[in-house]
Amino acid sequence: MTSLRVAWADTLVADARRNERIVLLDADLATSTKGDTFAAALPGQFMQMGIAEQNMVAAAAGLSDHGFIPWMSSFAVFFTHRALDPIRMLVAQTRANVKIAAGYSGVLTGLTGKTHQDVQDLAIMRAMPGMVVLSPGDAMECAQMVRWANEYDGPVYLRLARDAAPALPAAAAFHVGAVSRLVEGGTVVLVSTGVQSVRTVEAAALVTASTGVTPRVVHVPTIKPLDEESLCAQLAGVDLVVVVEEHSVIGGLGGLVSEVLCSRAPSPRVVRLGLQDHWGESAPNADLLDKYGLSPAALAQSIASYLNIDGANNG
Amino acid sequence: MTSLRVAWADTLVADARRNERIVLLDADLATSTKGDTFAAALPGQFMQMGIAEQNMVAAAAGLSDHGFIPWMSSFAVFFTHRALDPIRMLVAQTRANVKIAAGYSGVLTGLTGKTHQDVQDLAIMRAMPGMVVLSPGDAMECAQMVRWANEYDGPVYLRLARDAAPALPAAAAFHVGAVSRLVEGGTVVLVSTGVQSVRTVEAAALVTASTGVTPRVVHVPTIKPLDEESLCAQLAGVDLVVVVEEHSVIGGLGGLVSEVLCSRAPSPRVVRLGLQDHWGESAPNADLLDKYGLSPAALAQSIASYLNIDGANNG
Amino acid sequence: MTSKHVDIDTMSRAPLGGESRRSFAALERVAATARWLSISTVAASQAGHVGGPLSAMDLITALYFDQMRIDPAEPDRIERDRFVLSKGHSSIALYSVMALRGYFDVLELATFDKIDSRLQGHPDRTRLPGLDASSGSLGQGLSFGMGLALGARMAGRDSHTWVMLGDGEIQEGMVWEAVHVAARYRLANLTAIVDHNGLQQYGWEPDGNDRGDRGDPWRGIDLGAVFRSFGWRVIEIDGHDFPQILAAYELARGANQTRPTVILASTIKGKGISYAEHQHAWHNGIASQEQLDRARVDLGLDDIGEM
Amino acid sequence: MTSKHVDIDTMSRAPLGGESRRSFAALERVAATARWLSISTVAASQAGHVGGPLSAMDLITALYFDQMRIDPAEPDRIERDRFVLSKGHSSIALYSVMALRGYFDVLELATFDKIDSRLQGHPDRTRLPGLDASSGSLGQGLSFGMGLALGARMAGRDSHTWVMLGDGEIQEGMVWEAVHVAARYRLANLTAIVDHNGLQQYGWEPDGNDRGDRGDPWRGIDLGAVFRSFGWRVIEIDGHDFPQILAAYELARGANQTRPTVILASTIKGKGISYAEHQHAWHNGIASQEQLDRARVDLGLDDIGEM
Ligand SMILES: Cc1ncc(C[n+]2csc(CCOP(=O)(O)OP(=O)(O)O)c2C)c(N)n1
Ligand SMILES: Cc1ncc(C[n+]2csc(CCOP(=O)(O)OP(=O)(O)O)c2C)c(N)n1
Ligand SMILES: [Mg+2]
Ligand SMILES: [Mg+2]
Repeated sequence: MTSLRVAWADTLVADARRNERIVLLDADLATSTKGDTFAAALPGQFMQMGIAEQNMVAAAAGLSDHGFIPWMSSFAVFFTHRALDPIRMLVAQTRANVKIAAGYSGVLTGLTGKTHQDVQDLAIMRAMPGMVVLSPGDAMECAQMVRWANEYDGPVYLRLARDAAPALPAAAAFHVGAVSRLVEGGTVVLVSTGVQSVRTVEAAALVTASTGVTPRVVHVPTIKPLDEESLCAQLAGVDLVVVVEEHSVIGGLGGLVSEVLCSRAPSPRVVRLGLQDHWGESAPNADLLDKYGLSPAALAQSIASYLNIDGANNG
Repeated sequence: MTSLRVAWADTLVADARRNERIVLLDADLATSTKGDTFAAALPGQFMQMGIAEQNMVAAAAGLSDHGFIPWMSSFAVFFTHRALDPIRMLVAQTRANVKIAAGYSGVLTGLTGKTHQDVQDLAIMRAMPGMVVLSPGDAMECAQMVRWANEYDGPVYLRLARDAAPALPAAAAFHVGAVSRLVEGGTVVLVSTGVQSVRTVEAAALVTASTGVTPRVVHVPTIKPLDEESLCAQLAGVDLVVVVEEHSVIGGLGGLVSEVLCSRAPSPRVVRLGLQDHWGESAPNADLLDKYGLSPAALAQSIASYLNIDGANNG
Repeated sequence: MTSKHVDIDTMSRAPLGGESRRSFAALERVAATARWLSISTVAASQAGHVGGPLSAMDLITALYFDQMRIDPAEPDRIERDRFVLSKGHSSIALYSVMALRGYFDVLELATFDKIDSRLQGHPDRTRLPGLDASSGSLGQGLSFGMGLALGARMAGRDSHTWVMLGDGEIQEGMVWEAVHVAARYRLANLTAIVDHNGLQQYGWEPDGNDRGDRGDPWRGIDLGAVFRSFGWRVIEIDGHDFPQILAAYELARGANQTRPTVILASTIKGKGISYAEHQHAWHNGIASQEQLDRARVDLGLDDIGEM
Repeated sequence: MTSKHVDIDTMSRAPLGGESRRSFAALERVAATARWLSISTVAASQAGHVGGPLSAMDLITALYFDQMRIDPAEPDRIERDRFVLSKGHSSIALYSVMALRGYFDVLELATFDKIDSRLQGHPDRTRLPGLDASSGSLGQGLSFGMGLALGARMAGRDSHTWVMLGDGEIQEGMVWEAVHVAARYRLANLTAIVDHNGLQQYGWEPDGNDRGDRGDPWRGIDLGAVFRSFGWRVIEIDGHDFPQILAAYELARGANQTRPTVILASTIKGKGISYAEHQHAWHNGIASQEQLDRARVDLGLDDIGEM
């Protein structure tokens, strides 16, 4: 049950040992993001940039011009909100070879609250041309993504999470763009991303136990560039799609799935579960997941309710 | 053919003459945004904040705490990218009574290019809880929105455009949330927002002339909070929805319409026309509209092509 | 926390009323109590910051128990002074002082960081009356305070705005935008207080020269000169010495000023608790029972018993 | 533009080759020509900035025709010096100088701001070889340059990075983030050049006191002291005096430095064209034919005929 942040840091250290062009810039959060592992292992490739995220992003772009592969460590929200303008102009618009390790995404940010949670990042980053947006489901997938990003020449946004992340069941090896099926099932499909995918698998089991219906579960590790055919193939033949994300229901995975399905009519109904357009707060993980309907139990309950409605409509 | 920026400035001056709590903060762009009209008319209610957008946003939040109704003048992109973090924490999260006059949105920004254009703002701002996002189609609607925003107690993002804006035909009076039908028509509906709506109406006429099909045209002035029933009522009975926006096809109006339609299956096909996930450039308006397929002629051509495909499917 | 709190609670209801407004001993007692409330509350909720709250405590105590024109019974009065805790991660310091000052019951501190609490991990002004600013994303408070001060002046209100910043926090460029504009508008009713405790979260590696050691983000830089060059009045004090703090606050509010004031307060991160002082690792942390016991002794509060 | 350009063009192909590298007269001639190219190109494309390009022209000319280690024939050489035009709205100044220096044909200036042009309204490094930085959103260039300088040093390259900033632009907080970090990393291979022309776009109203007039965004503030306090070396020059400019550049590149250098260049917005000098309204503008004629005379270029 390695967390994504640990998987990120460990993989980055391993890659950077072999490739000294890989460097890490920190905006004074390395003790949280686990960037301090890197700093301890490879001090010559680590640079403190202070509490100044905009400057850090621009500096990373400059470093990439001299052939370095700069990663940056901070919290997701301080990238996507505080430093969005340099990410846009100096990284995305110039296609700089810069990697964003966006720690503490979602609402499970260790008792910090709405100012530190990021439930808009997928909406923001996927609207940005030229940005690769990755959202790993577990430590193993995260490690593959780090290695992939180090090979890929261009900007990458890697959505990380703070806490221990159970392994995805039966995840396919990571291929950028591709969607993977975690649970086989019938005419209802649950679509999720990031560490929420595992909670969604658990919810599916509860749904099966309580209703007898076995939902299919699909995991979307690449928010952008998404292989739309791969997604559609996984959604073929269903009549209800439930998107589940530790993110706002606006513009993120739910928006992406809606856009893709609508562009190929007729579309099955898409229900979007996640933060219903409100801010989060600071509280223990279990309380937050319950309150926002993202715990397996809460999810199972709302999914079951849609099954009934759907059954009524179709039956 | 008053531009939105002029309509904004003139209406604001008129309101501020009657209400001295209305003030305008400028990030050194008043000569472009037409904020200088306000500065000349009401110098005591105008405050220069210099080239420092983040500070301006936070200062506006502070001013609102003392009962002022601060508007801010800058370009859309410098709000949505440079100052997104204070907009989030100090305006949206606190529900401060602050109004964002987001000038020079879209791609028609007077020969400035990709660094000054904003074709992500709707995606970004509509993902933000508590933000009202308005996108006026012409000067008259813009004026109504300014007056509405001055009465409304809370944050408003007003999407303005630089150049002369022809009047919307037959627009309903502005009601926040409501969608208005500009052109009656059959089984195809064109949905647009902002000054692109008029270009879309012109495109519809060209489509009718060349194909005999009369598309319905619907204008969405309120991106958030959208009255979903109002939108669905306008889209009832169609089998093709073409969303047209001077914005990225990701996450903006196209995303919004897809989300709404998908949540009520079965959804008709939604085609999203706009910037196809690339950056803009600096060039005369006509060239940009043609290149990005947003001029009436270019639009008419692509809409007609979808009619054929759709005709083939349905016929 | 039990009824043993009553004595403190009572004091907070009639804050330093009969006594001289400037009983330094009383202020010290309040600050020590607030330190205890902070470290014990963080330990109980299993998360939160420690070092920054402790370094800022005397400065915040002096504001709420001496200098600021406020009324806990009517926390929204528009003429009140405003306090912006820009370094929002020190929220527990502010909550502890506010509780002692009578804004809410000390027992409510137990809800810190719990679901539906008014005491969020970072200050949320939409939840708790008396909280003048939301913060958490560093670097924004001086700009917000600048707007407050400008608004007060334009509205003709005699309200002073106090903004507390961290010394790591002022690496954020947004702070310098506010420094420039506040001086330009001659906001004499604005005071910035820099909690110069010499540490931030992870900090800068020593590099064998005169710059960039973890021990002080600004070593080698004359911060006073920087602020002065931008047009600010600068007051440098020991941020744990109440006579100096109170004098600086009086001076800062003083009339006939045409400049905003910055108080550069030299402080100790983790102040008052032996094992936390100067410890970069105690930026945040959960004290064990043993450490809590020790803290109570360090703070001279062993007389008030187990809380 | 016609073949009358040939002489200039030829010069740019073998820039100041045979002559002394420091023929001030030759530099002045280049700058005058570039000023003409700028104002006439902007007029032809019916949009663009004028005042800022003209104030920066001598400083940019001296970089490209004297100081910078560059090779227009191999614009991407990794050891080259870098130039970051952080005040990207002055792009036409840079394009004019680059054209004269041989990066591309002067005739290509006619495509400025046209569809599919390599000469974007604001510099786009993905389009034009030799353009080291994209800019347009103000305040980002010093941070990017800081990264370039750090990268050069880490890679062991003897490449100097030059960043030009506007005096309005440095109100952006991000600039001060870079000021802090560049000094901390002792980036002696980084030079900032502030085009201190005293005007920005709309600017600050005079307020009857020593601060905030439209005539100078920094009046009353000792910018040199600010930079010095942050740990920078400060050189103050007349930004239209080639001997001073060249000397400052030599000093800035100089060895044995442990600090980044800022050159505060006192300049005149609209410099060289009588009706534009010091005129806030000529931040941008389209010259009429009459004004163009006058500009040519003002620049002493009436001898080269109609272009
Ligand atoms: C914009 C932003 N970046 C990063 C952080 C994470 N962070 C919280 S506290 C802290 C260190 C602050 O140091 P300092 O300002 O010196 O505070 P103190 O020493 O008083 O705790 C950091 C980096 C944040 N909250 N906001
Ligand atoms: C982030 C950002 N805010 C605002 C602008 C709009 N803008 C372009 S030029 C300018 C004035 C710049 O003044 P200064 O830096 O003094 O440049 P100069 O006088 O050399 O033209 C402004 C506000 C911008 N390009 N970027
Ligand atoms: Mg500190
Ligand atoms: Mg200037």
